[in-house]
Amino acid sequence: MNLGYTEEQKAFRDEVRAFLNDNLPKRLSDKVAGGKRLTKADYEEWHAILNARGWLGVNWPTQYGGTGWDAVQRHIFEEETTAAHAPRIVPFGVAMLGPVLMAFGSDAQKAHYLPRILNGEDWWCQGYSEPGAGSDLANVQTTAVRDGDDYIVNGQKTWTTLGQHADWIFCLVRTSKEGKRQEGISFLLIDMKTPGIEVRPIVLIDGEPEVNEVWFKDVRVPAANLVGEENKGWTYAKYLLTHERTNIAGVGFARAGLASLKRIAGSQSHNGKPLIQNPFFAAKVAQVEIDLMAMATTNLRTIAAAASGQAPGAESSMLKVKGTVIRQQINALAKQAVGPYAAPFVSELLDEGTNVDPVGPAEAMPATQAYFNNRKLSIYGGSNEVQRAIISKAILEL
Amino acid sequence: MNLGYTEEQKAFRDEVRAFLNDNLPKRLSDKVAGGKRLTKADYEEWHAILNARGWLGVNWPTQYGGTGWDAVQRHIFEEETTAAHAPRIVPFGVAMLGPVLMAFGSDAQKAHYLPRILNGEDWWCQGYSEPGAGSDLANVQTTAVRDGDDYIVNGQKTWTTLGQHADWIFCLVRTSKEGKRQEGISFLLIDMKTPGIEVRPIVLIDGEPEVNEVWFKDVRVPAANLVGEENKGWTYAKYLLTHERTNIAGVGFARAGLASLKRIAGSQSHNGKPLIQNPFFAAKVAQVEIDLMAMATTNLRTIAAAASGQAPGAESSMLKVKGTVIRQQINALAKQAVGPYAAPFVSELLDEGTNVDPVGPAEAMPATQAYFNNRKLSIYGGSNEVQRAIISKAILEL
Amino acid sequence: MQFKLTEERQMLQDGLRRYLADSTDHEKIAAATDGATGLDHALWDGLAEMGLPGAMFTEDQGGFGGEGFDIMTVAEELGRAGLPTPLIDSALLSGTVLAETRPELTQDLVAGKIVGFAHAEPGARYDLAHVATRAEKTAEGWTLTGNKAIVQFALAADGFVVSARTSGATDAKEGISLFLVPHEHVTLRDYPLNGGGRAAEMTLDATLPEDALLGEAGAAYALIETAHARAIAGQCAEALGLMETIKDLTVDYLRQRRQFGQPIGKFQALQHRMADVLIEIEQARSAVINLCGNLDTPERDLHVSAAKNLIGRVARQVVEESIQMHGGIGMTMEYALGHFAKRLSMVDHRFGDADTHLERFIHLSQSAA
Amino acid sequence: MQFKLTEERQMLQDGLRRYLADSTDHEKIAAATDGATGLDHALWDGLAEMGLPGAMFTEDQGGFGGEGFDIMTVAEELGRAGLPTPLIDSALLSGTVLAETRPELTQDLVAGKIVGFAHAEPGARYDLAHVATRAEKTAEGWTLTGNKAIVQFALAADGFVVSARTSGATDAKEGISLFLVPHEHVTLRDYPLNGGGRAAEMTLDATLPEDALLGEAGAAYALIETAHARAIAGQCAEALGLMETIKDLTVDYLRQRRQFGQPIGKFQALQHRMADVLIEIEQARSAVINLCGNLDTPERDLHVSAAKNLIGRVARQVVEESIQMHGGIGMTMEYALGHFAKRLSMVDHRFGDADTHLERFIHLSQSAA
Repeated sequence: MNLGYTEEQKAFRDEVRAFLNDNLPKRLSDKVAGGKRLTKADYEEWHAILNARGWLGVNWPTQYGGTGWDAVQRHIFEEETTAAHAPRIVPFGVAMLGPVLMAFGSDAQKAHYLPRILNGEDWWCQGYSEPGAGSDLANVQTTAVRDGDDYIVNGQKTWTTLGQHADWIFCLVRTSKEGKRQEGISFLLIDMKTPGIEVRPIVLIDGEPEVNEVWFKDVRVPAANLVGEENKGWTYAKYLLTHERTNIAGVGFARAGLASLKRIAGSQSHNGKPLIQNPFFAAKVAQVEIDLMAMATTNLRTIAAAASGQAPGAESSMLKVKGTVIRQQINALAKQAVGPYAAPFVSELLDEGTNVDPVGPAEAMPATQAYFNNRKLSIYGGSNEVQRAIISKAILEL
Repeated sequence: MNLGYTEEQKAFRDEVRAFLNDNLPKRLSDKVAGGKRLTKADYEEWHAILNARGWLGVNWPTQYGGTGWDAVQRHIFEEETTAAHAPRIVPFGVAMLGPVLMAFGSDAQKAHYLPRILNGEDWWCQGYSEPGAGSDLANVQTTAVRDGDDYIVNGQKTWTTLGQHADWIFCLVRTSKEGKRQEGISFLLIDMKTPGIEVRPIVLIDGEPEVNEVWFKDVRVPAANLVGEENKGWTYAKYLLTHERTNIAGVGFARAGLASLKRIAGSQSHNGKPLIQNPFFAAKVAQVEIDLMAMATTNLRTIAAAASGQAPGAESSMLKVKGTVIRQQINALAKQAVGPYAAPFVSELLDEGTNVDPVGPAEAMPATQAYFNNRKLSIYGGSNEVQRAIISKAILEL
Repeated sequence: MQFKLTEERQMLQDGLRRYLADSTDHEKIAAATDGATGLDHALWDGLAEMGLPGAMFTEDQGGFGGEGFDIMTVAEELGRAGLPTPLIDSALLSGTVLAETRPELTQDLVAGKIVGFAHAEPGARYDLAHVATRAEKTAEGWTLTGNKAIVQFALAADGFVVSARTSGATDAKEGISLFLVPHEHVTLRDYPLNGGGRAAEMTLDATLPEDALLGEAGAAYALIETAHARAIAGQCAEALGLMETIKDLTVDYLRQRRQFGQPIGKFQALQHRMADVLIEIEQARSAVINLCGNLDTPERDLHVSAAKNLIGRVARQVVEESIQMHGGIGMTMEYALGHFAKRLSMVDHRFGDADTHLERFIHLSQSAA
Repeated sequence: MQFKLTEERQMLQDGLRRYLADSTDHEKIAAATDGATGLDHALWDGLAEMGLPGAMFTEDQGGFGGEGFDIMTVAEELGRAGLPTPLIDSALLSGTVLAETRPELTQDLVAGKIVGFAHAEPGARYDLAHVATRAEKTAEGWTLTGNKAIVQFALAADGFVVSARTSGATDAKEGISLFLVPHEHVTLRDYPLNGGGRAAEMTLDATLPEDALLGEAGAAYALIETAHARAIAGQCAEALGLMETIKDLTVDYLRQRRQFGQPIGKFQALQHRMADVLIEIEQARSAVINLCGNLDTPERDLHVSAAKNLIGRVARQVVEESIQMHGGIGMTMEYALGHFAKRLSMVDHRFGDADTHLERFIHLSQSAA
């Protein structure tokens, strides 16, 4: 056993740190640290900086312009970028579609789409969820009917994160109603500019339009945009979901959140002393810190196993549940810490360079909005209920 | 709304208090307060004292020699006897079998058995549970086959509380394998002295043989001992289970436990101060006290509704769950409070008049044993899982 | 021992429930929050006509109630409708102060006039004794200077009961005085609130006539505490009403929403968690009853802190479980749950959170023992 | 970064697991607990031959291990078997002290000799600095007077490492000294323990030769703390092993036990709770790894308290959930679960409970910050 990094890994970490120090614009890290709203241009700027260094395709092999990093390197990169308050890499193109195309796409698709993901020409979004389906992803009602060289797509997708910025959407569509529900699904790439597509933002309980509904009405999609074989889409979808879910534990986010929580609780005064010195509050912070210390090691154990070639099984689900619970606890404590000033909600404060003054402490509103927004953590990406079912099935074998 | 007792109820409470003051032997209340093992003679002594006052048949109508009290009076009696550390009334004859006989027994059975329950001639135990059945009470495998004027009983019962003292057992037995499982069950009264009955104590994790296994091998039981009709026993069993479960919330036990917990935490020193002044420990005690204050009122609300003629529905299940959780939390805190001295286990200390000195504080061992013993609270009498199912079904109606 | 509402309260409850069900919903509340004062004034006038503030005052004070269970009856219905109103600020906080110090003014409150309550300050967190705002006696009367935090429905108020320090250190219970300040003497920066309604930061720099002082100078702390006990009773009852509606929404959802071929309410893991939520909502109701039944007993403060602690904990459980059981739809502001859950979530951020009241409960029980 | 056991440790683990599975079970442990010393001496000798205490010492000390992960490997297997042994007291507590102060004696410990550790006192609770036992320097040597609490396997021990105060106030870290005391100099009252094994209350009233002093007089606190860090590593790893066995028993039970016509493991409510138990056991494993990997780093004490806190909390959850899921059978001493659950439940009652270590963790992190 050895809890530390090897010399090689330490050198890599130093390289990432130096890169971030030199290349991460302060304007962006300030926005991330301050809980401001990131614009499409902000994400594109950061993608371009990473791509210039060859570090955007974090989980891609070098042959497609990726980094070729192993699981430990990816973990170090994730850890360092999060600690530095870099914007996250928008996952839909890089982390999700990329690997599917590499595994199942045609040569033409790979040659066309993969470089465009890296160089920022295409912003992708995900068309999996449908209204009324929830965690039951195989319940796909959106249809694609073959008509000559095209498919005609009709239906509706929802929870499409950042879909308002997207040039393209990858979709699960129903191409057959024969056999089991899973057997008639296909994986289709659709240009968002195609006539018949409508995008409507959904305002979440943090007040932000982070997700969207996407309607398809007689949308004509070239059959060349089918990935792999018709009616085999479920296989590709599952591959996407189980393929190396990067950073499912969210250790970096949790650490950043904990550091921010401690700052807030150090600056808030409770009965004449810093809140962090109140024994009840200190106990809750310490408890979650202890949980996080253990969870970080569970995460490293899984990463080390993955780096030595073992496929993670129920471990991913364990990390998803514990990781989201810890982050949500940190969010709840930060909301508690800001006290009465959790209540005011001034949307303009989320804009960059706003000249509106915050109401109360500047950290109050972002803390509250983060609490509300991160209730999603235990719902999306396979709800924690679904994860618990996976965990118990793996061990109970019933 | 009115949270207080009426003048009449207050007068009744004073009457109970005066009675306890005059009649509850200090020897018995000391044993109960000190967590000592109660003998059969102890219970019998207390039953006789209550019966002399006409207060043993707490939930019986006056025509059978009972008190005729309403739900509020029963609650007051329960509250006062518990606070005074009186032994509990052994429930199997008085609280369980009595009402079943009154509702479904023959005149001869009522005339014979009911007085004997009150005057202490018969100690009853309960033969419901069977090995492998758990919360699935309808899963009765013990058979009773008619043979002339007798039934021949074969099978096994388990978790028979205090069965080692019993003269009689009331049993669910299978008299038919036709139809639904519930339809072939009968309710039979069996003399424990009948040949073919064997009783074996089961030692629980608190070290005490509180429950027993009871084997029946070709046990011959007169058919006159059948209660009600053959194959209708399930109705009577359910009546017993749902009929006025007295004190399901256990408020009195919880209050006594909380008082004891505070005493222990006041006497234990933690880093030079009484443990009760440690903020973490004080917080946990206060939390459970606040929960108990609310639960006591939930209990009163249910009792008031019952006294005005409403049948409690899912409220009983809610009180069962919350009441047992609170008591178990109090037990866990008391075990925590006694610190390192939770470990020693000297069985002789549970005997009355022992000349063995306790190891460490006298309250340490009883606190630990109570924690282990009361893990049963959430298991027996319909496990808390079964109660949650009842609650959710009542409201979800699915 | 009796847990039924009196016939009068039952009628008020039924009337309010019907009226609110007909008159408002989460979209109208959102519209009012985006409006000028955060309040639907026509709705408030209608409620005043039905006796909404009147039930907070005794007959002597011009009302027809004033007891703890009157507060519970009314506030629970406001919670059930998810409706932000100035009831707590105007009728319970300012109302309690004015009934004691200017009884002639309570008639106006009963009629629906809004008098805001400006006591909390930016650095006070939940400490009722923290008053840095100063009041100086001058030849012209009283000069008030300082800042007040999150004054609810400030733009809807005709005036304010304002606390200021006439002596003593910033955190001392002694030396706090109360003043009646007309709207035109304060500067406000207003903003919307999570969970609906609006509030404002208040800047005070004004000279008021001598008779602006309410009661005795420097001796207002006990009255402020009494006012807060009543306000917390209202707030906890409102939280209970919010829980009831969230429960109904969630139960409906569990019954109707189908996944993997059956209603999700058939899934046992959700059934058991829902059972726990139901149990805790009953606990919350009992805590509110205990508080409302003890508003005028020596155990008042113990029950204030017990209820506020329990409501804070249960609120978090109800908010988080209801959103989780709804899944994505529970995360949106389009569906009613989002509004109710946010409003319930904010209860722990006013008048002291669950931990603050746990500390106070310990302090009170240990000094009682 | 590497989380696999070395080949040597893997072999030791495999060997121990096989040997213990063949040699003991909960009934034999109960029999030993009812026996004279609480220990199955033949089994202990067998374990010593396999290198059980030896793995706790470095090669320099006559052993073949001594690192945190050696402790983890061995103690986890003892936990898995539910077997009470003097490993923690003799090899980790007394062993750490003797390796530092009398290195010539560690050979005997490696060979299986038992030296008990008598430090805790009746009023000390979990305070390591609380030593009321006095040691007076006299012409003949040292006179020790006082009482020691719950000295584990006292009747099985040949002698004891005993702490006594040579100066300072009862709770002071300074002024504590350690002595080597032969068995015949102490008076013992022994008794069985919940979870198995025996311990004794010790009365000291004896005069010892001058060389009974271990190390420097009055300066033993740091060494006592180091010994406890290693003991807690062992105890936490043992707890982890207990959890693994309880998990296996419970999973088996959920798979085999049928109710309402199906295995109870098919009930979703139990599945989800079992999933949470599994997650927490992984957390416990990580906490033990963190502690064992940091026994010789400056973060040692932070990890001691983090692990002890986490293990204490998880232990309670595992104990209570496993009994609940087993139902009645889990309440009995006939079935193995009862023994394992009680033994696991006692972990929080030695070397500081979860709250005590949470307090210490807060103290350590705030003084580090």
